Amino acid sequence: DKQKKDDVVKVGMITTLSGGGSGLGIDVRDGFLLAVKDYKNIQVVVKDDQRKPDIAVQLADKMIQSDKVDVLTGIIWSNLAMAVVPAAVNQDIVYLSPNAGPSALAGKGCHKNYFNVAWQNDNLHEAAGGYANSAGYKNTFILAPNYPAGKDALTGYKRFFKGNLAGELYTKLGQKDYAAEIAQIRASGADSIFFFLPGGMGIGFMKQYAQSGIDLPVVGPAFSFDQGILKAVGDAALGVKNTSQWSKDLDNEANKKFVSEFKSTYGRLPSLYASQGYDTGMLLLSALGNSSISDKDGFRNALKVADFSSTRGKFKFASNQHPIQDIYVREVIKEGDILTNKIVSIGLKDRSNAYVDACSLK
Amino acid sequence: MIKEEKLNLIILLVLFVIPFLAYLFNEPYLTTLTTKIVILSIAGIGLNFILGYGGLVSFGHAAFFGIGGYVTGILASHAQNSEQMFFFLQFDGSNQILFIWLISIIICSFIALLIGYFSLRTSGVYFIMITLAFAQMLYYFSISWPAYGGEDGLSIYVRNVFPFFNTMNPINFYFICFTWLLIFLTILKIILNSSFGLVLKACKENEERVKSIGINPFKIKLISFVFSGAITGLAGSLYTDLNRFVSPSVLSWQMSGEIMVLVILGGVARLYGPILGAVFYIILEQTLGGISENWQFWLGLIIILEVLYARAGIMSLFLKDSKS
Amino acid sequence: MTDTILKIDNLSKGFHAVRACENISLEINKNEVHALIGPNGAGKSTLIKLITGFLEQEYGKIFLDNKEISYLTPEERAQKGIARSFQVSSIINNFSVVQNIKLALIGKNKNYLDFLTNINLNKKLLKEAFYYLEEVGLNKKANELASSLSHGEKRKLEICIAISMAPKIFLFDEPMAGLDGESSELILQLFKKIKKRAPILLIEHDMDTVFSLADRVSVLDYGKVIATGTVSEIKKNNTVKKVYLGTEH
Amino acid sequence: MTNLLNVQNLKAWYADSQVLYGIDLKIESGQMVALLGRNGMGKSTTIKSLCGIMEKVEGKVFFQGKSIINKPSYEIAKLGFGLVPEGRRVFTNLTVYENLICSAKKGYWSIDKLKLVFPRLNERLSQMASSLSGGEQQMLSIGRALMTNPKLLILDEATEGLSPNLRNEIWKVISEIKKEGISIILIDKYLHKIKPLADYLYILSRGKNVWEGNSKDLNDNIVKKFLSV
Amino acid sequence: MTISLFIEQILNGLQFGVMLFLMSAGLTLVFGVMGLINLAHGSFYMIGAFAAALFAELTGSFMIAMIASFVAALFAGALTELIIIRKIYKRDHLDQVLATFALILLFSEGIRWIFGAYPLYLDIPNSLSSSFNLPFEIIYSKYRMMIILVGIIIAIILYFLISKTLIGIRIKAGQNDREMIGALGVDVTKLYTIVFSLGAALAGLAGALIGAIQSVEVGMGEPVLILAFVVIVIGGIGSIKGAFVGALLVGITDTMGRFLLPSFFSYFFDNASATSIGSSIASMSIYILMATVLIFKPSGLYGGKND
Ligand SMILES: Nc1ncnc2c1ncn2[C@@H]1O[C@H](COP(=O)(O)OP(=O)(O)OP(=O)(O)O)[C@@H](O)[C@H]1O
Ligand SMILES: Nc1ncnc2c1ncn2[C@@H]1O[C@H](COP(=O)(O)OP(=O)(O)OP(=O)(O)O)[C@@H](O)[C@H]1O
Ligand SMILES: [Mg+2]
Ligand SMILES: [Mg+2]
Repeated sequence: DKQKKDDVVKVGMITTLSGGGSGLGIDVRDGFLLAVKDYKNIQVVVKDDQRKPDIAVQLADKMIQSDKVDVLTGIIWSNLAMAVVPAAVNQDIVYLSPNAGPSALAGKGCHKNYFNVAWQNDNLHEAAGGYANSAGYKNTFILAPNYPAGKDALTGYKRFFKGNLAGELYTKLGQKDYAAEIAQIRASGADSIFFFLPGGMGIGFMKQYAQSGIDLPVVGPAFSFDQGILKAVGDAALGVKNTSQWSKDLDNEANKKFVSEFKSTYGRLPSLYASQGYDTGMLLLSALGNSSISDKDGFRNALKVADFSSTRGKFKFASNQHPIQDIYVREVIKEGDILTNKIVSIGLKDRSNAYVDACSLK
Repeated sequence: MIKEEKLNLIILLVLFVIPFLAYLFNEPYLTTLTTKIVILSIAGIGLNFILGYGGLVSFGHAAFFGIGGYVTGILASHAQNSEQMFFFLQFDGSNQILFIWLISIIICSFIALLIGYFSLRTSGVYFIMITLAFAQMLYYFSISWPAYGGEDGLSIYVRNVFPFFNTMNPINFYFICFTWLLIFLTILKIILNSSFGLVLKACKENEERVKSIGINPFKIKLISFVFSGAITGLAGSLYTDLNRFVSPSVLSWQMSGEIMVLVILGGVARLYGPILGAVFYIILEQTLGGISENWQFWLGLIIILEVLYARAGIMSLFLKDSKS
Repeated sequence: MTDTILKIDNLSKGFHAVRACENISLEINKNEVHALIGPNGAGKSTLIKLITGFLEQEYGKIFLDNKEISYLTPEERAQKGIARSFQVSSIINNFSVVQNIKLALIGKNKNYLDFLTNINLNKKLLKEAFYYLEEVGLNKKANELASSLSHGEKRKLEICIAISMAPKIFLFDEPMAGLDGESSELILQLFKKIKKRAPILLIEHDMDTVFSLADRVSVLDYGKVIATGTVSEIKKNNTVKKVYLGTEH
Repeated sequence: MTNLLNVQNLKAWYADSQVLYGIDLKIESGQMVALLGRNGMGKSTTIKSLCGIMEKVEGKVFFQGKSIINKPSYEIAKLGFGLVPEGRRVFTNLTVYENLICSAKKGYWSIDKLKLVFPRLNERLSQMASSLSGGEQQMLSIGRALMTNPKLLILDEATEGLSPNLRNEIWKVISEIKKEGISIILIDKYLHKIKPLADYLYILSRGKNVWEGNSKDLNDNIVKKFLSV
Repeated sequence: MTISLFIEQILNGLQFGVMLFLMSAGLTLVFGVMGLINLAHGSFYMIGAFAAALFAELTGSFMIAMIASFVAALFAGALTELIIIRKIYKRDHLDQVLATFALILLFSEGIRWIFGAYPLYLDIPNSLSSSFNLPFEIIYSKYRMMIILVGIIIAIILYFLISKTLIGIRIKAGQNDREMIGALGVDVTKLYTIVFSLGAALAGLAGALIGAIQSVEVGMGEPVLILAFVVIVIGGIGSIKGAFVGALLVGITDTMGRFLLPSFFSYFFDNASATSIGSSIASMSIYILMATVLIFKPSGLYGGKND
C-alpha cells in the first residue's frame, strides 16, 4: 500500500531446490515469498540451480535476457554467488543476497548493485571468536573444510580470538567420519573447540563428538545448529553455543509477526535462512515503497537506506552494502520435545565487516 | 523411420536455425541454451570417440573439460588483471580466443597423454575407475588451491576476443561453437573411415587379434585418448567462455557422469548420438524444471523408460536399421 | 646358410606346478609343413603362444630368419612375419568378413596411422581383400557380419586373415577343428598351395590331415618333444602310438 | 520303446534372419540319433532351439509327451537335457571342480566316476577352467553335462580338439552311456565312428532335414551329395 | 605426537576401513560377483538409513530400526530388480550405467518428496554410546566396535557364500555365461533376484548403522558409492578378500593421510598453509592410492582377470 508506482517489478530467484542442501533454498524461497505475498505487482520467477555454478550462471542469463528481471536474489552458496553476481551487477541488475557473503564481493569486488541482506561470510565466525574470549577460552582447537568458505571461517575466528590455537585442521569437503580428528582434539590439550562444518558434515561431527566422551565446550556458527538441522543432530547439540544474527526468540515486533506467519503458512518453525529470505523481501518492499524501479539510482538509494523493520531488530548497511548488525550467541535448548535455540548474549555488537575499507563505495 | 545420414542432416539444420528463430522472437536465452547444447555435444563427441568406437569407458572426462575450462579462465583472468602468470616469464595471459584454444588443446592433449599412458594399462571396469581417480585428484586439487578461487571458481566477466566478431553477442558466440561442432564432426568422420578408425574399432572388440596382425593396440588407444581429451578440452574452453566463469564443478565426477549420460542417451558409437543426447537432456532439464520441484524424479523415470525401450539410444528411435 | 626359418632353442615355460613346455628345441624349414601333435594339454598351444609372444618364456630363445625375437612384443613379432590362427576363433565379430581382411592388410602394410584415407573407397585394398577371400571361398559372404558366420566359416575367415598377412611363417592351431569334410578338403588344398609361400607349423588332432599334409612331425608330451621325424617314422614310433595315436593309425 | 523327443516343423531365427525352415525329428528313448550336415546348415541351431536358448523359435517340440517349446532353458534342462555345446563354453571364471558341481545332480555319474574316464581332469581339479588346454576344456564340458545325469545327452562336436586316443576313449564312453539307456543326440564329423553307433541319422541342409534313415541306408551317394565333395 | 595417538589413529584407520567394507559389501556382491554396474547401490544405502530413522522415531527401538533398514532395502532391491534390473543384465555395461544413474535420481527425489529436504535424526542407542578404555590410554567407542564386528561377520558370511556354496558358484557361472548355466538347468533369474536384493539389503543395513553416527540425508549414498567402487577396484573385482583388504588399505591411507600430512608439511610451511596443503593432498590420497595400485596391478590386488 505504500508503493508509489503501479509498475510491475520482476524478481528472479535462483536458489537450490533439489539435491543436497535444498532445505536452505526452500527456506529462503518460502521466507521471501511470505514477505512479498500480498504485493501483486511483484512477480517472482523461481528456478532451481541444482547447486551447480554453471547452471546458476545460465539461469541468470535466462532471467536477464528472457524474463527481463529487475532484481535477482536467492543464491545460497558462495561459489554460486561468485559465479553469478559479478556478471549480473555489471549488467545493471540489482542483486540482493539472502545468504552468501563471500569476502571478494565485500572488498575490492563490491558493487553499487550488490546488497547483502544476510551477513558477510566472516561475521558469524568472528562472533564466535569474540564469544570465546568472553567465555575465557585460552586454547582452542579449530577446524573447517578445506575450501574457501572454510578458510574464511577460520580466518574470521582468528581475527577476534585472542587465545592460543591448540590445533588447526582443514578437513575434506564432504567428509562424514571424524574419528581421526576427534582423536587429535582429545590429544591436543585444548580447552574448547570451534568448528565450521555445514550440512551433513556438521551432523556427523557433532554426533561423533558427543559419542567420544570428550566434554570440552563447543562453539560454532549457526549453520550447524539451525532449526532445520537441529533435529537431525539430536541431543548431541544440547548446550552448544552458536552464533547467529537472528534467533526465533528475538524480541521485536517484526520477528514475532514473521515467526507466527511462517508457522501458520508453512506448518513448521522458521529457520535462519527463512528469516534472511524474509528480510530480503522486506528490504525490497521498503525500497519499492520509496522509489520506482525505473529510476535505478533512486531505487539503489532506497535500498541503501534499509528502511524496513528487520526480524533482527536494528539493521543498517555499511558503506560496502553489507549489514551492520548485532551477532548473538545462542544456546541449543529443548522446548518440550523440540530442540531449538535461545539467545544467551550478544557476541559482537553492531558488527560491520573487515572489508569495508577495501571497497570503493562510499 | 529414416536413414542415419538424413537424420544427421536434420539435426544440424535444426541447430542451425534455432538462433535465428530465437532472434526473430526475441528470445536470446534460447540461443544461449542451444550454445550449451552444442558445447556439451562437442564434449560428448570427444568422449564417444573412445567410448563408442574404442570401448574405453572413461569416467574421468571432466578432467579434460575442466582443464580446458581452467586454461581459458586462467589465461583470460591474467589478461584482464594484467597480472604476470609466471614470475620468471613476461607473460600476462591472453584474451585472444584463438590463442587460448591453441593452448587449451595443447595442454589437454598433454594431460590426456599422461592420464592415458597410465590408465590404458588397465581395462574394463578398472579403466573406468582409474580415469575417475585422476579426475578426482584434479577436482580436489582445484577446490583447495586458492590461487584461482578454489571452490568459488574464477570469473572472467567478458568473453574472450575473436577477430572481427563480438563474442558477447549470443548469436556470434553460438556460431563459433557451432563451427567447432562441424569441424569435429568432419574430422571424426574422416578418422572413423580411415585405417586408424578401423583399427580402433577392432581394438574395442579384440585386442589379441589386433596384436597378432602386428599392431600395438596400446598405441592406437593412447592416440585416440589424446584426441578425445583434446576435443572435450576444447568444449570445456568454450564452456568457460559461454558462462564467463569456471569452477571446480566442471571437474567433478558428476560432470564426467553427465557427459557420459549424454553419450549413452543419444546412442553409443553413433557420431551424432551425443548431440541428440544433449538436446534431449537439456530440453528435459529445462521443461521438467519448470513443471515440478521434484523434476529430477521425472527425469529419472524418463531415462529409465528410454533405456528399457530404446535399446540403442535415442538415435535408434528414429532409425530404421537400428543396430542391435 | 641353412634352410631354417624358425629356430626354437631350449624353450621352457611352466605354470605353477604344470610344466607346459620343457626345453623344447625345434627347427622349421623353408617350404615345409611341420606338424605338432601330442595329447591334450601337452603344451602345443603354449608353444605357439611363446613363439608369438603372447606368453613370455622362462628361458630359451627363438630365432626368426636367424634373428632373435625372443624378447619382442606380439605385435613386433607379427610385423616380422609371424601369422597365426587361434585355437578358439579370434576374429572381429562386429566387422563384416571383408573388413576383417582389410584390418589384416592394414597391419601388413603398416599404415594404421593413416587418419585420412577412406578405406571404404580404397579399391586396391578391396581387391586385395577379395583375392584372399576367394582363396578360402568366403567371397560370397564378404559383406556379412563375422558374428553371423557358422563355426566352420569362422575358421576359414581366421585362416584367411593369416594368409592375407603374407608372413614368413604360419602358425595354425587346430585350423580344421569343426570343419566339415568338404571344407577340410578345401583347407587342405589351400595349405598345400600356401606352403610354397611360407612354411606352416600346424597343430592338428585330425591324423588324416596331418599325415597327408605334413613333411615332418614333432610329437609333444608333457611339455617335451618326444619324437621328430617324417610321417612314416612317426607312424611307426611306438611311444607316439602309446601316448597319442592309439591303436587305430 | 517309447517316444522321448518329437520335433515337428521347427523354425528358428537369429534376429531377423531365418535359419531353420521346418525340422522334423524323432527320438525314441534309449536311442542314439546323429545330426549330420555341412558347416552352417543348422545343426547347432537345432540343438539350441531344443534347449531353449534361441530367442525366436516356432513349431512343436514334445519331450516325453510334454510340450517344451518356448519354455525357459532351465526348465527344459531340468527335464533331463544334458548339453555339451559347440565351442565348449566352460565357465572360465570357475575352477574345474566348480564347473563340474555347479549344475550336478545325483545319479550314476559322479566326480569319482568321471576320474576314471578323464584322469587328466582329475589332475586339474583346482585349476581355473580358463587356463585349461583346448582339449581339457572339451573334457570338462563333457564331464559337466554328464554330471547332470541327463536322460538325453546332446553332444555338439564333442570330440573336437581331442587327441586321437582320447577321441576313441570318448566313443567308448558314448557307447557305454547308450548301454545304460540314456538317449543321445550327436553331431560329429567322424562318420565312420558314428555309423556303427547311431540308431538313426538325419542330414540337415539349409535349415531342413533332407534325408533320414539308419546307418545301412547311408550310402556313398548320399554322403557325397550332402556331406562331402 | 605421542605413540598412543599414533596407535589410536591406526585403529581409527582400521575401523574406518571396516566401515568402508560394510558399505561395499553389498556392492561386491552385485558388482563383483554378478557383474552388474549398479550406480544406484548408494540409493539402497540411503533407503536403509531413512527407513531406520523412520522406525527409530516410531518405535524408539534401535534394533527394530536396524531390521527395518534391512527389510526396506531388501524390498526396494527386489522391486528394482524385478521391474528394471533384470531387463538389463544382458545389455551392455553402459546401459546399466545409464539406467542405474536414472535410478539414483528417482530414489533421491522420491525420498526427498516423502521425507523433506532436511536431514533426519538417527542416533545410536544409549547402551552403546559409551566407550571402552584400552591400554595406552586409548578410548574406543562401543558402537564403533560393534560396527567392526558386524563388518567382519558380514565379510566372513559373504566369503563363505561366494566361494564355498553352490549358490556362489552358480552366480559366478551365470556371470560368465548366463545362457549356458540356464541350459544346464539352473534358474539364474531367480538367483539373481535374490542376490541383488540381498546386496541391496546389506547396503541398507550399512546405511542405517553408519547413518547413526554420520547423518541421514538425501544424497548420502553417492559419496559412499564412489568410495565403495574405489575399495572394490583396489581389491580386485569379485574378490571378497580383496574388498576387505582394499577397504582396510583405503581406511588407513585416508586416516593417516589426514592425520600425518598436515604435520609433515608443517616442517616446510607455516601452520595454516601446511594444514591446507596437507589436507588437500590428504583428500586426494585414496585416489592416488587407487591409481598407484592399478598402474602396478591393472586388475587390483586380488583380481584374477580383467573385466
Ligand atoms: N595360464 C595357465 N595356468 C595354468 N596352467 C596352464 C595355463 N595355460 C596352460 N596351462 C596348462 O598347460 C598345459 C599345456 O596347455 P596347452 O594349451 O599348451 O595344451 P595343448 O597341447 O595345446 O592341448 P590341446 O591339444 O588340448 O589344445 C595344460 O595342461 C594346461 O592346463
Ligand atoms: N549368432 C548368429 N547370428 C546370426 N546368424 C547365425 C548365428 N549363428 C549361426 N548363424 C547362421 O545360422 C546358420 C546355421 O548355423 P549353425 O551354427 O546352426 O550351423 P551348423 O550346422 O552347426 O554348422 P557348423 O558345422 O559350422 O557348426 C549359418 O548359416 C550361420 O551363418
Ligand atoms: Mg591347444
Ligand atoms: Mg555347429
